[in-house]
Amino acid sequence: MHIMEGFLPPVHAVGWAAASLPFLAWGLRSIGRDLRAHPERRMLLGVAAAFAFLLSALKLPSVTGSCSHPTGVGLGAALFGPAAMVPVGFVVLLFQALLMAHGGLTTLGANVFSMAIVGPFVSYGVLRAAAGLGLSRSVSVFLAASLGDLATYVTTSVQLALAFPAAVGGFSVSFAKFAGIFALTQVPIAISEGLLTVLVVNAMVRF
Amino acid sequence: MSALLELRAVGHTYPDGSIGLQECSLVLQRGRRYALLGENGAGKTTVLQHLNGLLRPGAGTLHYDSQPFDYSRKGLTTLRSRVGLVFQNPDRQLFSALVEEDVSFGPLNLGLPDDEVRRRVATALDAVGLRAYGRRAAHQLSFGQKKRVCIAGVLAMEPEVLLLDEPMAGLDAPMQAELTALLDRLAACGVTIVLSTHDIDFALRWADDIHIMSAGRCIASGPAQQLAAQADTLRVAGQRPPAALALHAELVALGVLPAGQAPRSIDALLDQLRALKQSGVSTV
Amino acid sequence: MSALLELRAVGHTYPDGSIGLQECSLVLQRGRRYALLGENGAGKTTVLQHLNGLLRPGAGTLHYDSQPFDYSRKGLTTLRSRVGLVFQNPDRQLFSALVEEDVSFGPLNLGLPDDEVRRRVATALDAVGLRAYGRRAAHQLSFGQKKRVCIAGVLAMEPEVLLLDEPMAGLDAPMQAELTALLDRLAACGVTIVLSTHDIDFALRWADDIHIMSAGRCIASGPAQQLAAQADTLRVAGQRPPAALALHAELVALGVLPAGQAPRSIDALLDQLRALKQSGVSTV
Amino acid sequence: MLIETAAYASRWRDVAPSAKALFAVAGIVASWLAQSPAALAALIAMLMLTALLAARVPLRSYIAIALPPLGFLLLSCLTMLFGPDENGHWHWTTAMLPTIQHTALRSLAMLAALLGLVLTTPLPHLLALLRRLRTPELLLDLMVLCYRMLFVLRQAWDESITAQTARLGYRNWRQAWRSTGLLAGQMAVQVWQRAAALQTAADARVYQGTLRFLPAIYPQAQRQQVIAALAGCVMLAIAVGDRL
Repeated sequence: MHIMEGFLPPVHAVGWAAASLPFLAWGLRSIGRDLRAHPERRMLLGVAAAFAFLLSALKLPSVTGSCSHPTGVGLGAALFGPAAMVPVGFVVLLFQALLMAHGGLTTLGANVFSMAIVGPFVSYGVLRAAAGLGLSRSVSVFLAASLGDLATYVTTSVQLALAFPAAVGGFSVSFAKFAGIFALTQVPIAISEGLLTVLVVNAMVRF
Repeated sequence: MSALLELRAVGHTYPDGSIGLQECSLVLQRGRRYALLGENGAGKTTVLQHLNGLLRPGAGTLHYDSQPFDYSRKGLTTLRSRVGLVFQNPDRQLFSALVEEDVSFGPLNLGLPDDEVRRRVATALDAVGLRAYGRRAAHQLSFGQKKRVCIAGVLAMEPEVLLLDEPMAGLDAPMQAELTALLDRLAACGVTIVLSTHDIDFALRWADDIHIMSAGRCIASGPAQQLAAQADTLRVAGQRPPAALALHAELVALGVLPAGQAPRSIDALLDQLRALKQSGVSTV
Repeated sequence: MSALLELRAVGHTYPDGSIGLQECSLVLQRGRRYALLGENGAGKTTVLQHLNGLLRPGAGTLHYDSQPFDYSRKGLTTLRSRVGLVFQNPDRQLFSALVEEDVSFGPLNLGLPDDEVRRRVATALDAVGLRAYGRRAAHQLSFGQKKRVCIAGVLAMEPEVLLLDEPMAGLDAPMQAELTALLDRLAACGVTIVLSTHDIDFALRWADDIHIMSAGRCIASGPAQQLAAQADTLRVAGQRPPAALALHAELVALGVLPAGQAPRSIDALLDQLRALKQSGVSTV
Repeated sequence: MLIETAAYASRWRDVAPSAKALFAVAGIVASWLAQSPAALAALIAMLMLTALLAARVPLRSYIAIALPPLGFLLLSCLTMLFGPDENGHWHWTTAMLPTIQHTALRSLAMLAALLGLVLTTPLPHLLALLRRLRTPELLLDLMVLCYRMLFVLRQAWDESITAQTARLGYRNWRQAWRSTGLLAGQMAVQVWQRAAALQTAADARVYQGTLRFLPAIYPQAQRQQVIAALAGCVMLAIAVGDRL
């Protein structure tokens, strides 16, 4: 779920942008180092970004009416590491704002934070933890993708609740409201995302 | 004889506003070999996708077994299982890791029992001469082999009609000969075959009937040899006359060959000339 | 005359273990038109990638301007700027959004000043007839137009040698005629052109010299008309004799045409026959 | 992608992107500064009418593109209109109405500013602008590749879906999932192959490690920037006047 253009008050928009910026810089530096050793990675990440955008614009069977969702970010984190996914996610989110009016320029910082930073890191962490626990590949991939997706939507709810605390009850009530409403669409999407990622990974390892 | 498939004044406009078909009418009879001849962009692929129910006419109707087709879920399943379509680019239609998995995709979607699927996959791979390749990775095959796997994937659904979009594109001469032999075997088994091509020499050599497409219309239909001789119609469709006919006409005019049925290919013409040489009736 | 580019007993094995070239030797002279003829998988693309320095011989050497090529960074830049390569599939070589941006990629990599780059982009787009399309996005073009953008991208580097991998694949007759005309114009300007093809009729019609590839070797080289007449060599490479030559031979044997230089295409043969008819020297 | 099509068809397509961006940024800043509903409404009107009347963006595409964000806006505002009172009973409440009204109008104004820019400027032109604004090279390269491959991959995706449909791959829910998974897996593998092919093609053209492209020239840029700046000043004046 992307926060639309102009929805966040200026202080929040600027604040989230400032919070995302160091991660973006770190991601770029990390890729830059990697590129010196593997120059061909530049093309790879560019094509991967296009693929992630394509998947995010996809309407999955059974989830009709849902707009964009971060499909592929969890998968990308597993393949390229979470650091590389910050710039890739940034490009995907910028393109979603410019090509589909999903999200926006002023809310790009907030959306990058939830979708290109929290999401991939949670996915990556879950994957590592699952490997430590010795879970099967399908189970760990499913958990990584769907929990990464859920973490993204929880972060978005936090961002909205911080910007618009309820008149009575403040942040916690507002968070409960946003999280509750968006759960209607985001929980099925998280499950679909998990299932699809399992199918994709299973298909990929066979090639 | 009643038509198996028929387009009646079909029009189709793509979502981007470009016109795919305009008042396009054509008839396919059971058991014949058809070539859809036309330049790139003439609407050949659009016709094939209508015949298989992938596209729906914006105007006009598709008739199937002499009934207007109803585009219900069930109707589409029946149509697509009986009218198989092989696309031009193998890389866009092979999605499974192993050859036999890919071939089993269609039959599995038909909901057939496993034994039957296994039997059909084996038969289809036999038909295209790739029985030994079932456990190979699809992406390691050569271009020609991939093309044959795509055909096997459709044959495994045991269609009555086989539609092929530019089947010869990208194949070298030996691979083309192989594929032609395969199509001949299928036609001999009674499968109705429709292929699209922009090569008039091939269309004349191979097809019983030709439908000529130009700018989204079917501008002429008829027996291959009859149509291929109509230079004016061909010119409208951007086609030159077939080499075999042009040469035959010149040789008849020169008195080298007797007037009569023109050969359907350069090879047939060569055979005529060789026969002439051996019969000793030299013109010298 | 000294060779511009030469492969001497080049062998190349791909990382996956498949053999690309084996003891492959061939010579390219300045200003000629070459066809690399062979079946799919015969090694044509591998040869082209060696001539441009994209692949490095595992055995043997590449000679450039009669010197063994040194594969230094500087050497590679010079070689690739003077020997341009156009790949078969446009979607795998166009990476920028706008046509003119893509065409400017090569000249900018050469470190030329902006004005010079702008001039070259305009000239290259003119040459391929796409001047008006500079500000279009690549995905808005047709397949044939994308192909021409790829050629413009290489022409903008003003190479002496233009290598084209299967340039005619996927083009219909009018687009092939257009592309042939473009290649003729370039050849007339002194550009050495090497193209790969599996179509012997096209090779005979278009090329000055043919190199025949089979199983990673160059099994024969020579003037097109001479080579195309060697049925045995052709058979080894999986090629049938060109239709024009086969027909000419039969007609000479029948005494219809005088012995002598064979025509290079069916069209040329038709012209000979028509001239014969008009000269009144009918054989009847 | 409706925005993409509209941008290429726009009559302002070849106006300097810097001028259009200047106008949009002024609109965004003004919307942030403005306080009263009247000022925000004036900004919305100005931004929308510029796109619809001056740049002649078709109303139908404008609405179609604005609908998904408007859905988000509606849902979020309804969420804020619902809440507990002091006794912990949940019901509709007008406590946040002023915030909601302001937020909704501000969002609409900024959305109008964004749409005005993207519906008249093809993305490649914006990328060229970002290049001039010294965006890190690596990010630009990713954007350029992403844009081009987006269309290549989408075409491949659509063709594959059609091929799967022809073999009954989307007959029911179960098969649709299986087909989508197979296709996404196959396409994911293609990401590596396509990247390798692009690398080879770039190397053939003396690739030096970064994707360099010639900047476009906009002969009228200066005049257009002045006009955009003036129009931007009007919007800023409305906003600042509103605060005073």
